[in-house]
Amino acid sequence: MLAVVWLAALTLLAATVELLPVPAYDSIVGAPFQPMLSPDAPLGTDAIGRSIFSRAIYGARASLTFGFIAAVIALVLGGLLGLVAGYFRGVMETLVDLCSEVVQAFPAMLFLVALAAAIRPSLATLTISMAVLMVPAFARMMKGAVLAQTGREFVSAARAQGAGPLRIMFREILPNTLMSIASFGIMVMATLIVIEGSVSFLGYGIPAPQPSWGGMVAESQSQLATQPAAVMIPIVFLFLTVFALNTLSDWMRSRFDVGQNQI
Amino acid sequence: STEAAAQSDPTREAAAGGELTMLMYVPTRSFDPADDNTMASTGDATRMSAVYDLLLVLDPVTGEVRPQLAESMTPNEDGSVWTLKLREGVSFSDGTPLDAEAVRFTYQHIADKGIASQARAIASWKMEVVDPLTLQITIPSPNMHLDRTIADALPFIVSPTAVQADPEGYSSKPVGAGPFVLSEYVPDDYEVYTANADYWQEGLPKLDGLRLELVPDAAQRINTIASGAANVQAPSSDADAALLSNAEGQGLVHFGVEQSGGGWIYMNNERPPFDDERARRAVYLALDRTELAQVALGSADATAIDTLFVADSPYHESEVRFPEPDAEEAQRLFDELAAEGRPVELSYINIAGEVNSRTAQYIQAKLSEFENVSVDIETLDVTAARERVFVNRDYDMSPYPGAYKFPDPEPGLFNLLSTGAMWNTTGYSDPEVDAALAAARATADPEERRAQYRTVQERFMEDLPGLFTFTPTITVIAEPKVTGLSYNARGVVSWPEVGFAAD
Amino acid sequence: MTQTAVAAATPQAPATEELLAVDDLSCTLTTPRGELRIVDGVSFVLRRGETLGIAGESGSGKSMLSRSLMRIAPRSAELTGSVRFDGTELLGLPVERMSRYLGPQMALVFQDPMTALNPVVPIERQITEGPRRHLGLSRGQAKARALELLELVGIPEPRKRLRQYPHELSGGMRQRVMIAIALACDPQLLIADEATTALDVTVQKQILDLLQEIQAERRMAVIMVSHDLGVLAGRTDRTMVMYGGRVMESAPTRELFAHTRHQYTRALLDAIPRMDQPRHTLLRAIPGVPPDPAAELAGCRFAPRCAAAIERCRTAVPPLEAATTGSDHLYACNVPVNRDGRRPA
Amino acid sequence: MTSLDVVRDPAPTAEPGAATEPRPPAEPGSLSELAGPGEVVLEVEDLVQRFSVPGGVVHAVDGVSFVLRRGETLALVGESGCGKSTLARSLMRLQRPRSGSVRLLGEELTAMPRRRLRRMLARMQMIFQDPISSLNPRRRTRDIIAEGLRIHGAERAGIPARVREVMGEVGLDPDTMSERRPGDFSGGQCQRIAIARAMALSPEVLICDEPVSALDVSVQAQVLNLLERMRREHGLGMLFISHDLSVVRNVSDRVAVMYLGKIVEIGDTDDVYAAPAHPYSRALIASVPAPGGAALAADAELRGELPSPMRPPSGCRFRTRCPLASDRCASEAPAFREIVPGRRVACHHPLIEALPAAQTAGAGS
Amino acid sequence: MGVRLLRLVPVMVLITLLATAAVDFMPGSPAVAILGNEATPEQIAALTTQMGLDQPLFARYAEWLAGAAQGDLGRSIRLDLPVAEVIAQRLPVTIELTILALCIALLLSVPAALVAGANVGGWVDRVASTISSALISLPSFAAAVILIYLFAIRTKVFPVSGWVPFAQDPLANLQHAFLPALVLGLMEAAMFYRVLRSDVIATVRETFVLAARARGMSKGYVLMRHVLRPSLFSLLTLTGLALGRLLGGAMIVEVLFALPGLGSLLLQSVPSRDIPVIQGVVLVIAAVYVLVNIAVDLVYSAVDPRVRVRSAA
Ligand SMILES: Nc1ncnc2c1ncn2[C@@H]1O[C@H](COP(=O)(O)OP(=O)(O)OP(=O)(O)O)[C@@H](O)[C@H]1O
Ligand SMILES: Nc1ncnc2c1ncn2[C@@H]1O[C@H](COP(=O)(O)OP(=O)(O)OP(=O)(O)O)[C@@H](O)[C@H]1O
Ligand SMILES: [Mg+2]
Ligand SMILES: [Mg+2]
Repeated sequence: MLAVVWLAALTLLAATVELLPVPAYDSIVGAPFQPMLSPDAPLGTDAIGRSIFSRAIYGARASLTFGFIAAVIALVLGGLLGLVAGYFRGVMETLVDLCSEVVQAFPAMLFLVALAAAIRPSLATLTISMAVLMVPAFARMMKGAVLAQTGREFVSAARAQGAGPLRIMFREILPNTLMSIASFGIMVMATLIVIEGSVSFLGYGIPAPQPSWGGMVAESQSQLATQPAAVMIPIVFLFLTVFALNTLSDWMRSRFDVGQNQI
Repeated sequence: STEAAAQSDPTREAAAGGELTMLMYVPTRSFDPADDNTMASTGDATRMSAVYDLLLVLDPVTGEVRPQLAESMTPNEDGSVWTLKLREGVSFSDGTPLDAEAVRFTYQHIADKGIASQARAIASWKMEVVDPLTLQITIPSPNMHLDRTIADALPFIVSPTAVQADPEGYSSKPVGAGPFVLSEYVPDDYEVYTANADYWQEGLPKLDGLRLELVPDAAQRINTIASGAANVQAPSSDADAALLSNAEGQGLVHFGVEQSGGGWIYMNNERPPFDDERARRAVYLALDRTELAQVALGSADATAIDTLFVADSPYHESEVRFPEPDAEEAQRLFDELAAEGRPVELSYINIAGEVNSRTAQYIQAKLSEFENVSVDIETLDVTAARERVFVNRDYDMSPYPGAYKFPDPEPGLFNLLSTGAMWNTTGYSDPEVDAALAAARATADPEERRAQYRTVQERFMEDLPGLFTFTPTITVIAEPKVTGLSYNARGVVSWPEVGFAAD
Repeated sequence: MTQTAVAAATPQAPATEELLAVDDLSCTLTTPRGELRIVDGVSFVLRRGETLGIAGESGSGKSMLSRSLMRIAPRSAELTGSVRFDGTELLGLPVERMSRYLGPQMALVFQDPMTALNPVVPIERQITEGPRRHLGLSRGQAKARALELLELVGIPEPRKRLRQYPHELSGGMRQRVMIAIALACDPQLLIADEATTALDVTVQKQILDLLQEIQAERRMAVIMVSHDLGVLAGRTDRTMVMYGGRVMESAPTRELFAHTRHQYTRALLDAIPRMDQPRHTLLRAIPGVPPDPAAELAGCRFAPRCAAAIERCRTAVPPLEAATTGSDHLYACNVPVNRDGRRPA
Repeated sequence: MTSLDVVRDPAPTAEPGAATEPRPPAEPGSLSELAGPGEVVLEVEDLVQRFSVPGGVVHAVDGVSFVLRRGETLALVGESGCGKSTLARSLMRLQRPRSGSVRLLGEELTAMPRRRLRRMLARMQMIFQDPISSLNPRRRTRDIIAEGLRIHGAERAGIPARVREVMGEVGLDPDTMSERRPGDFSGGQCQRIAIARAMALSPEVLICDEPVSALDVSVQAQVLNLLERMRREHGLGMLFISHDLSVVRNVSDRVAVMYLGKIVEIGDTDDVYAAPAHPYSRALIASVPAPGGAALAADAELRGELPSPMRPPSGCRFRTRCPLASDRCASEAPAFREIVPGRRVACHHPLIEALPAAQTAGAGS
Repeated sequence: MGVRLLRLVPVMVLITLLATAAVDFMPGSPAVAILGNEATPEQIAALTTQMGLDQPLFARYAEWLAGAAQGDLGRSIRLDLPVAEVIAQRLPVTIELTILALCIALLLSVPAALVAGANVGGWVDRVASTISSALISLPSFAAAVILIYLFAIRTKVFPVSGWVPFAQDPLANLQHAFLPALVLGLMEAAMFYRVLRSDVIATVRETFVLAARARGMSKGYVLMRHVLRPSLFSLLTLTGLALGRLLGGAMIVEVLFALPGLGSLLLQSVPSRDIPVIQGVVLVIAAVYVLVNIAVDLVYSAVDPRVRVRSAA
């Protein structure tokens, strides 16, 4: 599985980058726009003379932690909300629907731009705000999955056994929705990384000098005609990562579906 | 660029006719000069120049004032009363005459609105219409160089009739005496202008029409011109070398005029760490400003500003220079400050944008090579940054958007350095500098002025209140066939002569 | 595609009457689990006007057999053997020519009318598309024919129904529509694959009666597939019992029930509760579960569940043959049920 | 509770006493059970269940009353959509009934607080039609079976032993099957797990909603035998829902025929099959296809289709399809009355009055 | 349907309130934005009072809401024009872009998905699926950068930026709209393709498709007449979502291509704290979103007769 290899390698690099003999992301290692394979900068240098490789790896760290943590927070919160809303219906369901409608109809970019100005953007604030933004999506998705599961006979069977709502939600319904919500989570993680890239590209994301793939593209975008590498390398990193995550999510879903069919 | 420039001469005379499309950076805010507080050539000023023409023109290199709509502007002997004489027979496109009353009305209008940078100053003037073509202006503190302020910041005159007819809507329906008349305006998109048939200069403007289009992204502007969909981009002062070479690569030409002044980064002299001269000096010594210029402009040929005035300027002092980089000394100063319990920990308020962002990151990266110094970059949008830096003065370093230019030290250098002056956001205050600036303002004698400004330059190099980076250049990127381009010190195009080469 | 001589395997078929001759038909599916032989060496002959019942448990390959006959099995299916329809070998026909047989020559009625009717297409088009393609009818002619057909299958207010969608009809009506669609091009052979399984007993009876009526009227040949032996009992000329893709026993229906020979058929009959038994009678269940088509079995497919199985059953496949020459009661069993072992009907 | 040898020597596939043994004779014991009116374990009175759907109200169950005695199997037959499942679900309070009463072992369930109800449900268990979907695909067999015990607070240490015991009882091998998940099993095995799950709680009432209709005929017999054994060994009262009249004939002591939300006839199975009193019962029984099935009286044939439960016909609900319908049927809903001892019918023109009570001939032969 | 229309109200109120609050929390008031660098605190205070910005957020919002309810969206601070006029000027661009993008997306995805779904594992399926996975993983800014590089810088086939109104020069208009619409369309096409393909795969397995084949219908006929329509539901939902999203302005693409649409209007209004315009745009976006979703429900019933009955009943 190439996707897993790429993700694992990237995660490993990102996690251990301080121990590796690569320059810091904000130190100048040479003249601007050094070509590939120069000493200290295997992928060349950017407009300021920093190593693109270092920055791409540190950017991976930012993107991966951001995407992962935001997705997990949103998954847990949204999952629980959706579980409750899907099982009890009523007011909770209306509320979840309303929230998700509001969030979906609200221009996310406006929210992020305003947020970037209102509170000082940092990886943490960005993570939390994106997580909050994604909660309704998970809630809605979970609600759908729960509704589908609640209609299945084994839930009735559990109730007929005298199981209470908590037991049914967590023992019967939740395990059956985990795979689909997890694969959705991975897809959302990919989406989040794209959003982070876009926000950073517009200049409202992860604050400089911390590298972010979107920010790296923006910093060199005007040199696209003369220095395509500086623009394309972060795009390639971003693309491969998102591609790998999407592939992983697809794979999980297809596994899940097959499991479903075999039953 | 030399080759391309050689093939086309931007000042060569244009043939009559044709329609020119210029790409703009900044969306149109208003066509009312009373609403413009920046006079930026990249924004409304260039548009207004087409509609209103200019009263006086300030030469970008020599700092000389040339008459345009006005015939002359002269002071009395101490510079407390100025007389503005207007040309005969100039009228607005609505047919009403551009006379002394119109000028008075315009300045009063600006003062009343209270938005333009000179609004407060005008409020203290006494204006008197002596005869239909003569306006007398009495100013509270003598200034031998008010004509430069007028040429620089108050060159546009509105039609009083039009303003009074529709005060609400005037900002989008301007009436002036310029070479062009606004015929279509789509906010945030484009404007179309047609030649003013009654323009006061015979045979001008050259062009039949003008179209100004908004394209905020720099690379896109060049690509658009290269693709033939536009002819020229608005003059700007932060020419990014990568952009220029990109333009060259696509067969475009660019013209530049170097000016005194430079890319300018405020340092907050009113609070630690930069209330200490040593901290400011240490930053100067730590940075390699040439490298900074190269990174910011994205060009290996870029150079840093090394004197306040360019060599062509009468105030150029070749030996009064910015300090050379000296890492050891910088480190020593940082250590010294840290030892005194005043470590250099600075918050850098950055304004979103590519050049700004590179500059900030270069400074951060460079200073991070030193001990006892740290930089924390916070990027904000223009308005938020403005509130932080200009209103609240809650910053340590922050870039001036664009370059700070003074073709003549009046009024630019005065506004920048004298205590409490309009643009003195650094909070710099030095009695000696204040005195020298005031003395220079009060005299018209070139030698006297030169002496006073030498003192100012010497004090500046001692105190280093802010960080000057690269030399500003008014740059135009255009198709080779565009010609007749000239601009004032602000980089505002003088539209009448602009046109296409005859062939 | 291997082709066995047709004539040899079908001694009991008078050539003139013969409509469909199937010889050694096998259907093999390639799946991730391996090659599955879903239909394994099925041979039979069907005459005009005759009704053949095919019985067997779920998964015994009944549906795949019907689909193989019409060559609408999944793409991964490989068919071998021979299917001769009215003298023409179908298995080698080009797709386009084969599709000309579907409708005017042979038609299929599906088990679940809800899923076999397109929910978003009005009844009218589903009935008329066949005649328009195969019989070249105009729009108006086809509509008239559709009305006729709906009346034939006993749907009240046919004009109104034509505009309706399947979900607007009840289960029984949907199945009638299915039959109307199948009859639309006057097929010579109608295959009813569990045509009544999804229906209530009362409706099932109506539909079966309807089918019988139409068949008699048109002298159609019918293959009636069902897992319910009861359904086949009164209504077929001949019954074939399938298990694990193979034919276990094949005999004239009366004979099959009266003189069951195969152990599997016997067990199946015994496992079904009967109306004439006292209540709470324990049934003779067949132990174990139906075979997995992926499992390789050397001998008789039923051997693992068969109480009477002997060693030979597990090693060699018993051939499908008659006990006495000339008899048309064929069975593939080493230890056939004794004639006196049968229960009173 | 169960014989130890079953636990020690489980026979997961071979049904003892089924295929290997000769068919046992009809059991006289069951008759005696029926004869002496046993203890009433479930008593349903005038139960009503309605659903509001866009466009109207579905009268799914409309005033159903019956009693179920210990050790007795009551079968419920009727066409698809007549409300059988809804009735079952209402009894379990999976859907709270609109009105009426359900008394389980003398306790009223309809108004019972949820907590108590849940405890009460241990005594009444249910088996669903689709064996596979009624088991959680993500849980192991032993967890599924133990779930009820855990819910009802059985002593933790005792649970595994009890699970093994029940698994043995239903013919599942505890050693090889405990750890596997429902996906690994066939439909018949899944239904055994479902039965084990229900039996683990030692209920007194078992409701089976079409427990065998999704199974193959060969496997169906295994499950029917198992249920029969459970009933006999544990003295269960069983409500057996089915549309297969042959199966009903085999398993039930009494049968209730349901039509469009109402029970139209209830009585001893043998009697009803031999001489149905309601025209609908007769039509149903006459439609059964079987080798040597019923010879059908022409007037038993039904006309038309089941009316919509949203707009049930006035008067007698069956009148639109009834060969005997009269004007009275349209205006007056027939009372559900006892016409002979042990037999109640809701019909203005019951067939049984026209027939001599002595007629016994089995339909058909 | 009525219920859904009622939902419109709280959704729109919540969204506009949220937008107002978000911009309000940003440092730097409209007064600062208007007055520029050299403004004195007194000037700012005076302008703030003059514009009524010293009132509490809720009071200001309530006032705006009251106006909006009567159709008065206020006046732009930045452009000094009525908000309705500003939006009306931008809307055609966004609408055209949306329509073009959706057309591109549907034209690319529907045939590909139909063929791929009917022949899983075939070459069309393999090629189209690979492309769609790649496109889905490509952020729109990256796609735009790459397309600009290829089509505008390298080959100069299309103009890079700007906009020519359709009425003015239809050909130039299409040229300007094409690249941005392509970027948007490709993104949506990838999503559409995936969803439609999997639905087609599911439909092809349906018995009624087999039944149609059993009637001797040709493969193409079966695909077009029996497979396509029942497979359209998820695609419809997605198209509705995309329509709502695109009509709300595709910000990045509009900014990158300098298109005067709603998205770039919104982004341009933020630095100048042009709250009335932001409120107006967000209101339009929310209304469009909710209305489009209602419209999708209506289209559902056109495609699926079963829905028709359910909602009519
Ligand atoms: N597309 C397929 N891929 C793999 N296996 C298949 C496929 N279709 C059918 N089978 C397998 O082929 C066997 C025979 O299926 P078939 O549908 O012919 O049985 P049947 O006798 O009609 O059963 P039923 O009574 O359930 O309709 C089954 O084991 C089934 O799992
Ligand atoms: N939750 C519900 N909401 C609305 N209507 C329902 C609901 N449950 C059942 N119904 C309706 O109530 C009627 C009775 O349904 P029920 O499932 O009880 O029938 P059944 O006799 O069990 O049928 P089958 O033999 O098909 O299982 C049907 O018309 C059904 O559509
Ligand atoms: Mg079948
Ligand atoms: Mg049911």
